[in-house]
Amino acid sequence: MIDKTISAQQAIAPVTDGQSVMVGGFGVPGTPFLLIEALLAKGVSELTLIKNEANEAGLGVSKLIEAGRVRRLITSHLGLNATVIGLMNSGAIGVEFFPQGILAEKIRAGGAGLLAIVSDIGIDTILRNDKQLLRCGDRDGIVEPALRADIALVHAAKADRAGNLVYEKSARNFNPLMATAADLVIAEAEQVVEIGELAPDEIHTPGAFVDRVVAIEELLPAYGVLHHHVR
Amino acid sequence: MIDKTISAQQAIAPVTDGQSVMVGGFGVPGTPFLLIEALLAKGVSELTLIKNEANEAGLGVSKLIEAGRVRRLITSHLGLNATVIGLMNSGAIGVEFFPQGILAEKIRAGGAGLLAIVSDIGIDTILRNDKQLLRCGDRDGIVEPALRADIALVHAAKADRAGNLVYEKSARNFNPLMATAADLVIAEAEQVVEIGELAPDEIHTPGAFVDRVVAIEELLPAYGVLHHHVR
Amino acid sequence: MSVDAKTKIARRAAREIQAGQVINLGIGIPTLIPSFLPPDLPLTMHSENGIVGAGTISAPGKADRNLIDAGGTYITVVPGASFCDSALSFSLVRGGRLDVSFLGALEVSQQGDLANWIIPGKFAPGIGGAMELAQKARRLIITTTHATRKGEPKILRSCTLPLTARACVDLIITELAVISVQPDGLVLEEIAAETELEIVLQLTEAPLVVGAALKRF
Amino acid sequence: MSVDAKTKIARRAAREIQAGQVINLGIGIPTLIPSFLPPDLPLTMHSENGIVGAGTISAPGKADRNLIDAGGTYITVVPGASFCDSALSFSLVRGGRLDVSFLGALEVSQQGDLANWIIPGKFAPGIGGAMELAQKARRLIITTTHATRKGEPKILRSCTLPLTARACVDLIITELAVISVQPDGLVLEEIAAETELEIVLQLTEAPLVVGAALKRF
Repeated sequence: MIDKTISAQQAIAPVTDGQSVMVGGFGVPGTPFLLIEALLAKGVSELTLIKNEANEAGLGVSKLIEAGRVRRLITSHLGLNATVIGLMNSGAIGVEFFPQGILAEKIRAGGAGLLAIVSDIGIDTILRNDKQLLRCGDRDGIVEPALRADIALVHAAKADRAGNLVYEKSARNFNPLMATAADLVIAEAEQVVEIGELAPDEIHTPGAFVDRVVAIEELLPAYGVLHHHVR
Repeated sequence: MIDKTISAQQAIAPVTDGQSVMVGGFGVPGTPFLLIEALLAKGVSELTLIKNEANEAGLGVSKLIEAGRVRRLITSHLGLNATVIGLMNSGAIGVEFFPQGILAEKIRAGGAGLLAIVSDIGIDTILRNDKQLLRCGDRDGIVEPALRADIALVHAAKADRAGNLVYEKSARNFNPLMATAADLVIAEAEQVVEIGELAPDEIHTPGAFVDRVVAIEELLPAYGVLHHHVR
Repeated sequence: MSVDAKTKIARRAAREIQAGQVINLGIGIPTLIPSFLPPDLPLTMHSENGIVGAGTISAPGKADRNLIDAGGTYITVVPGASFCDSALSFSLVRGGRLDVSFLGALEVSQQGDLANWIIPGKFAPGIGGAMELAQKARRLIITTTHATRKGEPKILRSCTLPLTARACVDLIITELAVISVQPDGLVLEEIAAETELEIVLQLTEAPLVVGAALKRF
Repeated sequence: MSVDAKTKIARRAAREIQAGQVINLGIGIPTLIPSFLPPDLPLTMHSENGIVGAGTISAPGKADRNLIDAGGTYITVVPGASFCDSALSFSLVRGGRLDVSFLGALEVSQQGDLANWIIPGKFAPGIGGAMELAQKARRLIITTTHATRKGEPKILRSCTLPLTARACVDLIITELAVISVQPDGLVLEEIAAETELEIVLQLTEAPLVVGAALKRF
């Protein structure tokens, strides 16, 4: 039987300085904190990080950024992370913003082996500046190149040993997209089950996309409820 | 509560001559035979039909084509339907072929509100002729416009009254894509359940994409096993 | 902005929602809208992070670590809800399945242009879902205070800030007025019970046509 | 083509598959490959219609109306299988996750060009998944008779038919030979036990470099 399970440390071992790393999650849900900790511990730097946001100060990918490991961040919104906004404003990291759904589509297109997508989002805004434009019928579109990474780190609720993944609730978000869009896809899972235990119609990411599976032995506190967001 | 259930006849009532109709299915699995029969009974013509293939002679969408209701067919492969190939060769219908996954992406892009996708599939073949090309970095791409339709007919194993859909096994295929890509989306379902009965993580198509739900009271013989394909 | 103003805007905005619609609530004032909706109104609330059928803010002590809305608040879902990935979530928006989007504004122009995502050199946290929501919702309703904290108009002849989307706004709801965006400009449809027409006109830079049947709200 | 030839090709092709690979089997000869695989070889069989983990042909009387492969045959799935839509199914192919694709051929050129989808004016059933499989599989293995029914070579200096994809073929397996596509041309790696080198060369239009360690199969 195929068995892709491995320790977090071993899973992350191939990552080297200067690589691009996609990280799933939208806020806390779906952020692979265990893999991020392993990446932090490994000490690689000059990374290009691709994530919807930068988590919050002191949490998740923000720790990588605060530790100076990230040269460039490709993201959608940093509204909840004043620390990273500060690092951006000081020039400590380069940040490239995309509309959230366009970021998702760029990543998806990378996974789908497309060269680019063409959309009209932002066509009447400053986003069109410096972008490749394309006339499509009677409309102008912005050409957005597909986005792939060397490494993807994703978080699943369940995985089997073959890498089939199931996400839970709003922890799905960017994870299934990134799980298709990197040369090395590493998934952490809260529960790892035997092959055959997941229902074929309910699997969100087929195992063929996933290279390594890391079982989360015990949930770090980071995975918990952020009390300052409880209303 | 939202209740989108309706009879097949009423569901199909808005379809008019000359409209474009996407039909889910790959072979028998996922083909909405009941809705196709309702469309046939309604008698509209000059349709543009979008389907992976044309089913087989005497079955499914082939009945629409054989009855002269289809002016143009956008498809991927007709290898199992010599009748429709004959109608194509005689000029009775116009046929436009796309690589299967590119057809899927075009439909998906229509549903995603994109203008186009850019891919390198077929770039070294006659497919590049007459296509809009785009230089992406150091590669040439073919620009494929997004594809939407007036109507989408899809088949689900289960639906709830709000239009949430769950597909079964290889009957999923083009259905979830088409369910996002038409102005009026009509889903037939083998089982219609109450709102709340489908697990939120296991729904393949959110009800917000679906306008009308038709319960299949009794499966037509067409839904059954095609004995000439049993090996 | 006073709590009263926010409440007033949210209460009035709630009246724009019709049974069966798919809606998205931006951060800020729009998140207050649900408290003013009839409890049995069938609705589908979309959240950009992949929720179709968002519910209410989670009860004290009941927060689910895997269930937040796009603003980070712990929420619940309603019966019939589903979860999807970020691509499908925005397909719903860009594909034309979002009936109404409620967003805040820094500036709105008389052509219905919206600026709400960046103040160059001062405020640039990113884009998020704002452009797609503004540009692609079937109906875009802006909920905002009528003027800035300094008393400067936010409803302008032309936006001075970089746009979120051009000609996207359908209705502007402030604590003072309800203004619709028409092909030939802005129409003052309603004014607040406790204000005067002159005050509204004074705090609005864009020309306002006073609607034929000006109502109080 | 004799059953023996097909069997011979499929049996030899099966030896190209390694444990853990993701493979796709085209229609025709490739569908015969599974019978020659070690039963415990861990593999993931992809089918274009949205199956990752296809199994064997369904047992008599056990056909499931919702479970066919891309060729229309009723099949089973293996433990660990999953279903997906047609977009994700081809993301797997175009995104580089398909290790080996086996396809038939009308013509193959010495540059590894493949023609297998159209004979203008005679045979034009469409494209299906062939272009994507040919162009994007990490390794493309062609299983085909060495010559046409009329005895004309199919392995040519240049393809005469419209291409499926350019420079895509890695290995050609026929009933007579195993030929690899190298940067400087075709290399004859193996010849069938019951044939002669001269026959192979005679039935091949493209120049063949005879491999240093020519084996029999």
